[in-house]
Amino acid sequence: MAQAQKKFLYVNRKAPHGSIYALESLEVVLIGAAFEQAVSLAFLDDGVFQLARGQNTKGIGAKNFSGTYRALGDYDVRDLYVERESLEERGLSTDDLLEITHDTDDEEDIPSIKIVSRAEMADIMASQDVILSF
Amino acid sequence: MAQAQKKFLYVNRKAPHGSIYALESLEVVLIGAAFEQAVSLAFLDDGVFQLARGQNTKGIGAKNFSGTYRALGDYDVRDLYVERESLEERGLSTDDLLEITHDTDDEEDIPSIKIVSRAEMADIMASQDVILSF
Amino acid sequence: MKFGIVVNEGPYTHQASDTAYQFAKAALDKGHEVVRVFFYHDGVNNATRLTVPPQDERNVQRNWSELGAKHNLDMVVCIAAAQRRGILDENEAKRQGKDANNIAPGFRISGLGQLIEAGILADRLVVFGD
Amino acid sequence: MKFGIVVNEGPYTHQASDTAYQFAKAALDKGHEVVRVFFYHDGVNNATRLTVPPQDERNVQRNWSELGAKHNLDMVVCIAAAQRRGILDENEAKRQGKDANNIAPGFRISGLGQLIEAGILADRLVVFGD
Amino acid sequence: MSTLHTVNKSPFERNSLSSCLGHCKPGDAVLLIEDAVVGARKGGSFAGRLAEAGKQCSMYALGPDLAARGLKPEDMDACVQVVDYGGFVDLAAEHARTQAWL
Amino acid sequence: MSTLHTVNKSPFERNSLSSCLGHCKPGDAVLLIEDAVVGARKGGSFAGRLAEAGKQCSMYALGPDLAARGLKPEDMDACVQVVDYGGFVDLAAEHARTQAWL
Repeated sequence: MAQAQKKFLYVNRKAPHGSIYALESLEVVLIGAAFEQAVSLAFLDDGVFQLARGQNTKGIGAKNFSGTYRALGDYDVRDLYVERESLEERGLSTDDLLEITHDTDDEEDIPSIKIVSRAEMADIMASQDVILSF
Repeated sequence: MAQAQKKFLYVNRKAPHGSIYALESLEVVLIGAAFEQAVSLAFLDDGVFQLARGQNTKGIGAKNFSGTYRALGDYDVRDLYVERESLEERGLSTDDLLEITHDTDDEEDIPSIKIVSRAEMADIMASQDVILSF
Repeated sequence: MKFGIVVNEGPYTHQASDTAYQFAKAALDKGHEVVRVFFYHDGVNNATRLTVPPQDERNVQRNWSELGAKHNLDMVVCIAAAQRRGILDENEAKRQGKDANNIAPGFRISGLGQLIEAGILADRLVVFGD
Repeated sequence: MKFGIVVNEGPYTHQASDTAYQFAKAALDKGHEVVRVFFYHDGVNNATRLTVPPQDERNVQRNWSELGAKHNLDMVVCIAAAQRRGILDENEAKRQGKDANNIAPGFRISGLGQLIEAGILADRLVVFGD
Repeated sequence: MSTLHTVNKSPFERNSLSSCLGHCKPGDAVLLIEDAVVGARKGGSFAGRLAEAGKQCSMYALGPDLAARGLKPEDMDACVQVVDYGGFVDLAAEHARTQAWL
Repeated sequence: MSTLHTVNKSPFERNSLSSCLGHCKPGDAVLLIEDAVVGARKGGSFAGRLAEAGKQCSMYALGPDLAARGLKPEDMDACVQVVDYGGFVDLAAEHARTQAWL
């Protein structure tokens, strides 16, 4: 008998490029998509910088993987929760974030990023089966 | 011609045992003692816990190297500066610290730990030739 | 109960691997099952057999290898993370044209899917990192 | 001016090694001298020749090896830190009874005294870490 | 169904414990491990924040990590209960999920 | 003789920038590299602290690290000057010593 679907949450709290956690977290998400579990991503604290628009890594010599977030919809990863308080503390607004969308059978270009409050983020975390942090 | 003596400061800002930096910093100090430079150690922020009395690492399975600080006098390392504000923020007092002493030609058991203010610590840092942080 | 364990940091530099090891041992002592230990990020560095720690220090790799042998643990090293950091078994070394390998006994190299699978199989997934 | 450079973290996981590399390159481009690059703590992991990073990523070890060859840099790996983390050259592997070694071209294994010496020889010592 | 939160860094050095407490739900447990235990010391500037959070969540610290840093159970803020690795396993089993604040 | 201080972690995540600013002397320079550059963003909760410190010390941020995190020079607090790796080398040479706040 097939195992019941589980709810997986990937928690991203670190800025990109200073360490590899953002990139290697994204690699898990891409591989994990094949397992047909219920997947969400949480971006809070400095993790919100992972979704910053206009990243250019040429100068530091590292790979710019920020484009991959925009492809998540193709992997049926549709729920990217971004914490409002984390944005505000860092002087960021939604205009500073990548445009990330997905399609459903009925509709195209549905925004994948959902801005949530800290309290809502806590509720999202509390409703998961598996929480992966890196 | 021999190189002039330089002033080396080892800056310790991290708690012991959670990471190896405290231990591997101490290993540099011990080796460095043979080079007959002017050596001081600074303990600030969580680095003050490196000098905590009564460390017992049996339970975590790691090496208890805190005894080695007490041997620094034998290596002619005599100046361990500990920042007062860092102690206070962490609920520590000098009674919580190891007793570390050294001998000179004239005198025995001179305390090696000097409690200094943040401003004094800044002055000490600003008077060095080489600052090693780990 | 079934536990899955994730180790994100290498030996000695961070306590994560030690804490994970103590947790695994305590869980097994209590009669729980450890369905998999997954080594990711720098955690793959726990799996090299080339470490020579000082004689008066713990041997993190050997601790894992021995615990794995005693309890027949499935200790998986992420292949992508291992390639970035230079942890290879004989097959991988051959496939990549490298002249040496360094994997320690009891570890196997496999894909990231094994991490997701651990999350599915285990009742609780516990992550240790920096 | 004479620079000494200290690298405290391994490749990929932290940016420290990349920043140190860019700093070294920029210093050399400006006509400064780099008297030594000292790899300490997890920094020793920059010196394994067994890494196989993805093709679309930088190769940190190769960057260092090439910069070292071009400018005849003295790239020293701390022996004590290397033993803890499994970085060995042929001599060390033989001495420790290990069946493989993994050091990359251009790096040499030596003692911590080389770090102190770098501090003495250099006009400026610059440290990169976590 | 409640969560076991683990925090392994000092709140004087990193924001992980602070972020954890900001996302705890009533009935959750917070376990301080590794360097995080230094945050629970009585008289430290973080103890008040912990005690406040302790009204809604249970606070634990890993005994072996306390001992390694020279801290005695009686040095800890009163809201903190000390457990060993077996107690850590029990907490992980008792709560529906574990969230590591890395 | 002044000091170049380097800080490589975000002030939202770690205390290293805060500790650095608490130990800076007038005439010193502070260079934000790697993840630390996010602390200098205009409108962020750390910008005021930086601007205050900037009255006594010179504040710099590494341009390649800004770009990598999607930050433009004009997003930065006015007290911060942007330099490249060559500028980093110049700063290290101009000051008597470099202190890395790791």
